[in-house]
Amino acid sequence: MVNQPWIKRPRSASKRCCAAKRLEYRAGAFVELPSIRLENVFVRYDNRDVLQQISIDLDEKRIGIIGANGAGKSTLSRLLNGLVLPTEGTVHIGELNTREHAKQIRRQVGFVFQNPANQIIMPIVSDDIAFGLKNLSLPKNERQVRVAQTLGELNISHLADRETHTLSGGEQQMVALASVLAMRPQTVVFDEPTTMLDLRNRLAFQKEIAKLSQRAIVVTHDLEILEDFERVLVVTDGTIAFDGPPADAIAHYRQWSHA
Amino acid sequence: MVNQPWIKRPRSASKRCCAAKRLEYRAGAFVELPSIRLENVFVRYDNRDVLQQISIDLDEKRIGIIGANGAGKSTLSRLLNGLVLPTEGTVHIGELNTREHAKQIRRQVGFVFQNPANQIIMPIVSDDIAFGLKNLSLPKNERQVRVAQTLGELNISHLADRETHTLSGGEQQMVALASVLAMRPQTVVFDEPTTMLDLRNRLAFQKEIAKLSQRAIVVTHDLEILEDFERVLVVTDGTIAFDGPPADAIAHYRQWSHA
Amino acid sequence: MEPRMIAANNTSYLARIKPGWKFGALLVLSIALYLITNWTVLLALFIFSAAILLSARVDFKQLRLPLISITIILGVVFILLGLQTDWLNALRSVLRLLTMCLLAYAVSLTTKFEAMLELFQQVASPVRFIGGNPAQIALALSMTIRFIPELKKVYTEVREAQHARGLANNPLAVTVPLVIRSLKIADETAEALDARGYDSEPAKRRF
Amino acid sequence: MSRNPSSSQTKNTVYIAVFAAMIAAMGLLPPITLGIIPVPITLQTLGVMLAGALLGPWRGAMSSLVVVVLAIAGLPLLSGGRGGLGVLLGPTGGYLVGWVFGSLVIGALFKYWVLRRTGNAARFASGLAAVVIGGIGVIYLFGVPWTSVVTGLDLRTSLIGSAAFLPGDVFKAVVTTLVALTVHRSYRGLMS
Ligand SMILES: Nc1ncnc2c1ncn2[C@@H]1O[C@H](COP(=O)(O)OP(=O)(O)OP(=O)(O)O)[C@@H](O)[C@H]1O
Ligand SMILES: Nc1ncnc2c1ncn2[C@@H]1O[C@H](COP(=O)(O)OP(=O)(O)OP(=O)(O)O)[C@@H](O)[C@H]1O
Ligand SMILES: O=C(O)CCCC[C@@H]1SC[C@@H]2NC(=O)N[C@@H]21
Ligand SMILES: [Mg+2]
Ligand SMILES: [Mg+2]
Repeated sequence: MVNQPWIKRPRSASKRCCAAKRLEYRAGAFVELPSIRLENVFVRYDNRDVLQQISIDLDEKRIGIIGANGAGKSTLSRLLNGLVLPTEGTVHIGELNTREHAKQIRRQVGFVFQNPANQIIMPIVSDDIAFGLKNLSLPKNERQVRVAQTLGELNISHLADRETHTLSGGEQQMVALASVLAMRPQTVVFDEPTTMLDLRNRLAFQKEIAKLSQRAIVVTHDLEILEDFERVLVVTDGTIAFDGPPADAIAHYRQWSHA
Repeated sequence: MVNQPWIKRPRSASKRCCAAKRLEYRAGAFVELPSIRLENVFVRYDNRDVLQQISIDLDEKRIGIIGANGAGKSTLSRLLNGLVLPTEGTVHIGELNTREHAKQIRRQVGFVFQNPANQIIMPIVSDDIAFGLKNLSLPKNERQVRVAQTLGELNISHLADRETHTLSGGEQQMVALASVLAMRPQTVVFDEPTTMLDLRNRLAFQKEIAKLSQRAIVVTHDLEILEDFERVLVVTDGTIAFDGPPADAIAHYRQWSHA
Repeated sequence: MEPRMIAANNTSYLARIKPGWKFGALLVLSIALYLITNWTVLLALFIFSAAILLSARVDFKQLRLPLISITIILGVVFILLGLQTDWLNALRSVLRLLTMCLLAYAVSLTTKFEAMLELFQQVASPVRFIGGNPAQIALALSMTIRFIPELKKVYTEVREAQHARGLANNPLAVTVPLVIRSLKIADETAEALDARGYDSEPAKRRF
Repeated sequence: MSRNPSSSQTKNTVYIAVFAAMIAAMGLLPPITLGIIPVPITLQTLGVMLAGALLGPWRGAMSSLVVVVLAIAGLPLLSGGRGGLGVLLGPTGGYLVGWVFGSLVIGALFKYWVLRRTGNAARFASGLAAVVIGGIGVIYLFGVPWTSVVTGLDLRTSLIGSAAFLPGDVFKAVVTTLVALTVHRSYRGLMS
């Protein structure tokens, strides 16, 4: 659905690094998404292990992350686009290393946060989405096309000229998503994206995620939206306590929570 | 921490007001709760009806409010302690009118906001809880007793001397609740109290609410926590579209959301 | 780094003197210093102030940074002033400043933060005659302390969110959401104060 | 308007506190050091300018004042974690006094001049002028002579020394103007 022939190939990176996996975009779907690989990752704050010895490959297109408050979910998700660097170990996106290729990784891995107010800059919705595109040094007319296209894909074209801060929480959340998708990342990480949404908007959001051609990695306390995911990780005390299909993962987590 | 004996005492408000129903606080339970009555209430912003002609009596001890984003739930809940005044119509708590007896009503109806961080005003937990008590012009030693008592009731005595900003989301929520309960209100209104909590904390919070001797009115998108409530209102486009037992209300809301 | 009270556990004789007296003495001495031109007297006063600081058993770890900073700035001042006027004059000036700073730190490090605030509130209490409200000042001061870590958190969150758009180093992209969120926090907190029955005197003057 | 207006005084107090906290938080980012001289080139002036431009003269000045008072009272809020009476009596103390009057002047100019202008160019030009007058002119007006009095350096040298701050302050003034005008477009009536 999302049309993106202009996806950046990890160009310059390939110079420094080895044979970066080439990505071909064909008929609306990625033939292949670079896999995300964590090797022996530790994250420590003040000598406390927040994540411990995590080794994992993420290849699926729909991955959920659940777990208790403070378990390390947000930290894990932030590792994936280099917002957090591992204290020990490495995180690779395809051939790129978050430690060395921060800039390219940022373009490949988009991030949508819980509080959309953190992300919204301009008073008018379409200006806000265009703002980030200036950074990609797209020419002005292409920017406009891209903005309109992204809003259309998310079915929020009617918001284009609205004032950002008068939007409801749910609408703001959609605008924040649009501003990230406009950059055409290959992977989008969501950290608790539905906390302020009502049931209807949650269903709509769930549908949007299902339609995304990008890989989606969703951290959430809202277990229902993970139903049709391929894989769900349960994080407990800085380790991955369970890793499998959603129904089993959710059962595991519920059991743990009632204990 | 900062000592402020110069805080203004609320002067004799009771002079202006009529025969407020006397409430006895006995062995942790109120003998009688005054009923909450909305008569023909409209709330308008910029000539737009956010709530339309609402007439309703709230007598139950556990009342839920659900509905879509922007439906008017928060506005409805804010009417109950005078944070929002009706554009037309009246809101009575017992014999008190929110328009005329704002001050007494604030004492009777406590409010816990979605984001506890914005509700905590003082740098240290016990000071924050004492803050509201100063507004009641309780003498200092009584304040201390009341603070300790409230912390004990909620099983968070160990937090008394913590700096508020170092608390986790769940702990902040408990402190916000404590600071409201310390004022011994008869009714506590919650606007989306569990959005940032994990399953375990949500269960714990649910238990706290079940134990409250006060009336609890809870606005939420988290339908599970309403299971053992007595009554649930579904707000749709500024009107009360359904009013009844939780199972039926939730079914109604789900159906509406999927439509 | 979190704001922390500097004079947390000082129990020396200086800590027992009322803050008002310490402040008053500091003020008088500071003015006196500018009237003194004899460099030997100034040197003696400098040694005296160092002795006071030492005798107050202050926590010198806290003084490291400020002292380094002031020493370097005064070094520059000394050289410039020496070249422009004469070296004796430069010495006088530097001695004066050092004395004043040492005494100021002696007061700061032996006065509890709360006591200091209370003194300020007493000093500020006449504002009520021009329509101010001392209680509001007290509340503003404590709320500021409470919100500093909160705003640091907001700043980090905004940086992170913009990082994902490649805008983490764009001043506009970081500052606008920071300000908007601060305003929202303020609105919500004002509402929460209301809900908790906080009752400010009706405003006597418009802000 | 049916929302029960939080007593405007309560609201003002909270605005003052939140912006004071913002100014303070900006000081916790590391100061730049020019060579070996640790001149406090600090982001805090950005906060001071913003407080005036967004909250208006009175509340803006109060925000700055609160920061200065807390710093003098001993909280390590100034760049490099400094605080205590020494910062006021030291060579850069005048700038701190200048903060209060700087945000006052910026606020007054925004309220009575900048926000009444129409057209983007006119707003930007007047906004920048306001921030430069208040945020640089007024602050230096206190800071420069203070340095001179306290150290005994002549005014010219003190003025030349202050030039170290100038490039940063001009940049902050531009950012403040852009941010303030953008936010005023989103949050109308902030100063009414
Ligand atoms: N920058 C930091 N400095 C110190 N400790 C941190 C930092 N970031 C996270 N932590 C700590 O790491 C632990 C894991 O935090 P994280 O935010 O990853 O949890 P989470 O699973 O996302 O929780 P929640 O469900 O509440 O969002 C927590 O104990 C947290 O306090
Ligand atoms: N102060 C205000 N000024 C103008 N419009 C307002 C104001 N407060 C609320 N509204 C509008 O009133 C409507 C109802 O808002 P309200 O916050 O009550 O919704 P809600 O049901 O709580 O939604 P949510 O689930 O998103 O919290 C919304 O359209 C909102 O934009
Ligand atoms: O931290 C202090 O001791 C006082 C800081 C004074 C800094 C002044 S304000 C104007 C000028 N611009 C800066 O960035 N720093 C100085
Ligand atoms: Mg998290
Ligand atoms: Mg709401």
